[in-house]
Amino acid sequence: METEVIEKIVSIEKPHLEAPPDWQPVIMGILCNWCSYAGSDLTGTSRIQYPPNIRIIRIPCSSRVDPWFIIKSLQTTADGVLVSGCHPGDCHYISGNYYARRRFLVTKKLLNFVGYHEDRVQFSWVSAAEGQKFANVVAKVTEDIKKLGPLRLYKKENS
Amino acid sequence: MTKLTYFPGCSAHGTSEEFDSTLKLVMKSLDVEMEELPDWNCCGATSAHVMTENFALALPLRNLVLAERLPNKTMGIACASCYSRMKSTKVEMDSHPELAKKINSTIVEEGEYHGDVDVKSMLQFFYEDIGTDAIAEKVTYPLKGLKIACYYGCLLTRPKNVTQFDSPEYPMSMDRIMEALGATPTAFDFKTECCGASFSISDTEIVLSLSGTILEMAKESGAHAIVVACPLCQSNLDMRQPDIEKRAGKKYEIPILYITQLMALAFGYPMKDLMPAKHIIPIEPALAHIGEEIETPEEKKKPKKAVTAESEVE
Amino acid sequence: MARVGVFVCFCGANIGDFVDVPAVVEEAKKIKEVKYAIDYKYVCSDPGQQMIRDAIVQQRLTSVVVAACSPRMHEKTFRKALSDAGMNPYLLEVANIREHSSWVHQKNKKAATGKSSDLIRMAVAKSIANEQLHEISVPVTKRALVIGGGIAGIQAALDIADARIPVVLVEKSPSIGGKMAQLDETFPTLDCSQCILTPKMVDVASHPFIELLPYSEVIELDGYVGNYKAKIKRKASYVNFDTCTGCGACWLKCPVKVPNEFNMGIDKRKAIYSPFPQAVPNKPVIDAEHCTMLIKGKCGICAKVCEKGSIDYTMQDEIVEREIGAVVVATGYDLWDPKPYEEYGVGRFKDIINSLEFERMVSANGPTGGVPVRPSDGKVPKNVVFIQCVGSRDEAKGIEYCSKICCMYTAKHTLLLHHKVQDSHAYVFYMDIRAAGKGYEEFVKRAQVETGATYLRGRASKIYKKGDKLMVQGEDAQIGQVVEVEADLVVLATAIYPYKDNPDLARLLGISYDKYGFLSEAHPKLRPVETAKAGIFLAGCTQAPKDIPDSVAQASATAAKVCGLFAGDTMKKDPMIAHVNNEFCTGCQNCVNVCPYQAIVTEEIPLGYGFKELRTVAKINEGVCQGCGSCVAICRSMAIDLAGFTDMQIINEIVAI
Amino acid sequence: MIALGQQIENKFLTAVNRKSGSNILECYQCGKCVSTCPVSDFMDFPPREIMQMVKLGMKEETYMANSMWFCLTCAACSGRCPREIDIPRVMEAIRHLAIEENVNSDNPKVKQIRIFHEIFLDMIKHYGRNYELRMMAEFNIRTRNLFKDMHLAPKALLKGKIPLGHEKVKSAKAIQRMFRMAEKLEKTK
Repeated sequence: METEVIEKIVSIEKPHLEAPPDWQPVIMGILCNWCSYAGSDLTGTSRIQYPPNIRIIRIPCSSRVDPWFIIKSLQTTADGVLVSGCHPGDCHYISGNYYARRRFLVTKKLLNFVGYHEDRVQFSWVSAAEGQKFANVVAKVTEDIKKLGPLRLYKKENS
Repeated sequence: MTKLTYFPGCSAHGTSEEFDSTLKLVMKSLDVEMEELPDWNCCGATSAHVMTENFALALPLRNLVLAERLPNKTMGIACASCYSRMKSTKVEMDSHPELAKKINSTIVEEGEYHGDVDVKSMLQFFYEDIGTDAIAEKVTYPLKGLKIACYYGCLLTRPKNVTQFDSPEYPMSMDRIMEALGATPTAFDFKTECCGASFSISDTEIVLSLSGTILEMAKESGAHAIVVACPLCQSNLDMRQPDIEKRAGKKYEIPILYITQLMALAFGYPMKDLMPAKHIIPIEPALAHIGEEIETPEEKKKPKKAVTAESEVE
Repeated sequence: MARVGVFVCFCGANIGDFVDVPAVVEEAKKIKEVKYAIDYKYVCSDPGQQMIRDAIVQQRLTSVVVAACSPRMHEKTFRKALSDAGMNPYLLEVANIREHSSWVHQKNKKAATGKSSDLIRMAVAKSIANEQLHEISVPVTKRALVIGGGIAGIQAALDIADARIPVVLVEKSPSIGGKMAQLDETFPTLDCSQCILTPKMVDVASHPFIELLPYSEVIELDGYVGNYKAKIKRKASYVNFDTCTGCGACWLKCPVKVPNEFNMGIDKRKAIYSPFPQAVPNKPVIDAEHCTMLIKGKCGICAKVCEKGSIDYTMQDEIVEREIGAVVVATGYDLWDPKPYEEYGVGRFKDIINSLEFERMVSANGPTGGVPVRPSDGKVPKNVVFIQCVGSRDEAKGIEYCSKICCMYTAKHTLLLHHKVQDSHAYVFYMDIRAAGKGYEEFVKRAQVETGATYLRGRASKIYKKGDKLMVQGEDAQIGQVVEVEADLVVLATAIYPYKDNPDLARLLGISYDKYGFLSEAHPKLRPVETAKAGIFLAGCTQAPKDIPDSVAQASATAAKVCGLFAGDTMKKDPMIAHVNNEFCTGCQNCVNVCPYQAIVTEEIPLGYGFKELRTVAKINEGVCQGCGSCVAICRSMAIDLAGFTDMQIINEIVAI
Repeated sequence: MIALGQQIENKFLTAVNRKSGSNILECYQCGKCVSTCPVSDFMDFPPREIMQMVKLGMKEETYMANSMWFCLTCAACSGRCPREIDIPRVMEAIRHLAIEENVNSDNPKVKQIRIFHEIFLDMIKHYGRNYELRMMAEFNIRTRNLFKDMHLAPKALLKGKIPLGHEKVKSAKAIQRMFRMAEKLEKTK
């Protein structure tokens, strides 16, 4: 069992070590409308610069994130996923981000189990006022994913 | 038969012999078997924690570890200062396991600390483990007519998170025990003020001032005597009372009794067992009030004619 | 086949300088579904919008993507452009290439251009799955329920009723008036509380649009915004209010005496009583806990003396139902019980009273005829110590927050004391004087100068008894010395604490409350009057400590909210809410548990296929659903989807790059 | 005058906070501790002022104060502190920091108190238990006040309040070893 898992980790994560020199990762950013999306807008209006690897999807609340979205992203287009919601206690929908946090932890365990590195998917709290924090989070996630290299296995070979 | 590990403390073998001996009598009457902690050491009060950090914790810890060797689950401590050092060390150790390990390393030979012996002051033991009903049952000579100011001092009920016993501001456990003995506790607002014990030797001026206020207010409350459960309080209030009187320019002449002395008296032991000679302020005049009639406050006389507790019908 | 139109905005130089807009347009044209792509300097301008409208008609577009600023900025503008051109406005998608691309990658034009193209691809992919959505209209019952008949409830009820909207005002005690009725004079103008309050109370009783239900409690609330149904328990008063004239013969003759709640227990009332002379309605009720007739079946004096025969010992509690559209909660506050302050001897010393007891004593209609007296011996006190912040700002023994009004009413109390007992002196232990409010600082100054009250900066630490005096110890930090005041009477400015039944009421209404029991507003700054549940509003101290002007202001604000809600016959609502597909729903009810708004209920539907049996499925109340999507993600059988953010739309976005 | 604004970081505050386990920044200067403290009249800076001095980073002045030496550890203040600051432990922390940094106050009272504690500590180190008469005597010798409390001695001795005998823990060696180990621990951390 143990060795099986390790083998899987090797089989999913290993190939990216030989990434092409001009490779840039794609990160799927799934942001809640009320806090994190507004925060990312503030990053823009404040002209704070961050790496251009993130592609942002707007959803009403982090509790809307179905694990399917994360898995589908890793399976198709993305090398990493960032989910971001309101700070605990600040949820626009009262308690949605708590559900999101719990669901996310389970999803992450599952992904680790099948061999994804734990930095592939990350979670953060960014409020509508934290423009700088959003830039920092994106920079960190991009850095992490760059270290891990591209995610090829299980992807359709069209690019 | 209840079993109890007994930690006497340095003064039990010195200034507070009457506490020690009456305690043993009372325990006998209450059917409690006391076993003195073998080879106990000083708890460090009041100097160890002033000057050192680890040593101040190691001293009580050694006693706690030694106590775990005995089969008894509770250790009763006579002196309030010892109790405070011991209990706060126990709380500190139980809430910080890494610190406990660290301090434990200084007393490897004595063994490992597990934290399964409870630490109680004698007052707490009487009130919680014996109970006022059981105490009242043993009374053969009720102390009716004796008005008592119960003085707890600072360390028996404070700090609250350490002692976890009674109120830190206006405790009533000793008052309840006194009622069980037939005595009348007075409304004494200074029952938890500090007597300044830790400066007993190094700064007597402070002691005289603090203990003076306590005597003044006890007298004000109409008490014949003050009852205490700590040797340091007793020696401060008793031995220094002449000095306090000189400083204040008035006479108090209020004897300071240990709770166990009054219990022993009420349980039928003769006066000489109380070792009256040990007291600087003579205790006999106060105890002569026993048997006097105390007028009941007026509210209690009123007959109840109300429909429920709080309403009344004309 | 989808026909998508893409409109890329330069936003002047904002996008144009950092993104190669023409290249982005060329990229967009390569997408299969894109039938039309064009750039423009300012798409949000009138000509820009005209361009969209023209393209929709000429190109027969099925959806529109605008690549410009954040959708939080101009989504509404572009949606309107779509509907002006006869297209469903929800077929619009916005690609945020300004905040998310040009502004944040200003040093890397190539990457910004590539990213912008990706964002357009995602938006196009999503828009293909967009569906036509229509604003939801919910019918509205134009009647408001106000819970609590204190000054906040009274004000809310009057303001709503003045807009010719019917109001049901529910008050748990026999009379409206609340805490304000117990006050003597009010800061900062010292006008008599009763004089300004009782006219309003009378207005409530006589208002044609207000139904006053005294001695009643709300026990159930069903439904959703605009369509609530409330069950109200009318407690048995044993007095027929319709025939009672309030003559008072009954309570004069009643032999049972009970501590008078209105006077803080300082004197006694009878078992049949009206709480105070100016009560509205001025009809007595029988206190069933103390009436000997109701307990033992003996007495019956009140029935004998009542000329109208209004007394009915057989009366039962009655449940009435009212259909309402909105609720205003104004349950007010209780005084915090200072019992934990053992160092003050609370409970041991009779001559320590709280500020409301003092207020009753100095009231002209109070139990002591307007003169403060010592409860222990009835003497008029000379030295009175006022201790502020008892419970307030004390996380160890009380509560963390500042009760807001104590500094002011203590200053007022020193003035009242000065007026009632000329040769008295007030000592005030305070920490800070918080006198923020119109005329407040001036009032404190007036009190200090006029009365000569001694203000001592520090928390009192101990009170003990010496003879028949109370000795109050504290530090005056201004001189750095410990002071001891010999007091005849000590008045504790005890904290404001939320009304004790607030948590129960909150559960019943389905709204949230904080750790103390204050009901929670929807947003601490921008929605201080609303709760998270649509159609339920808060007024007065039920939300946080407030003085009278603030309570009245918030009450009027709730009235404005209620009137706004009731402005049309129906309410318009965003259509982006969840829907259940009954085909797939297994009835597991996970969604019921996660919904923060209790918007999901279950219903029984026929099993189908000719079977007679029923099966349970989830049903979403579209009036209540706010569209968060919690239920969508929790649904295992994928029976629920969220309009505007469907699984299909989001997956399309993910795979589009 | 106290010159402020020269240092951004208040290392003294950090040290006191860490050692005491309380956060002094929470103190809002209500003064309840001062009027509660039975010995605040004897202190040159009562607890409330000590808190502010720590907040202002006045290390030297705080070390030279007698307040933490006069603290009786009676815990009356901490039981009433609205911000739940463990004031006796703050005092203890300052005292230990002053001892660690070898700052000696020249206040005669403080000197006396320190001598008392040193004698007491020596006694425990050597015998494992405390012996009151000897301690009194030694204190009087070291403070050059031979006749202090001497009027009490005959009465107390006569009444058998103070025994002339002397007790010792059987394993006094264990205590001495414990002290050495504890001292070592103090230095290593």
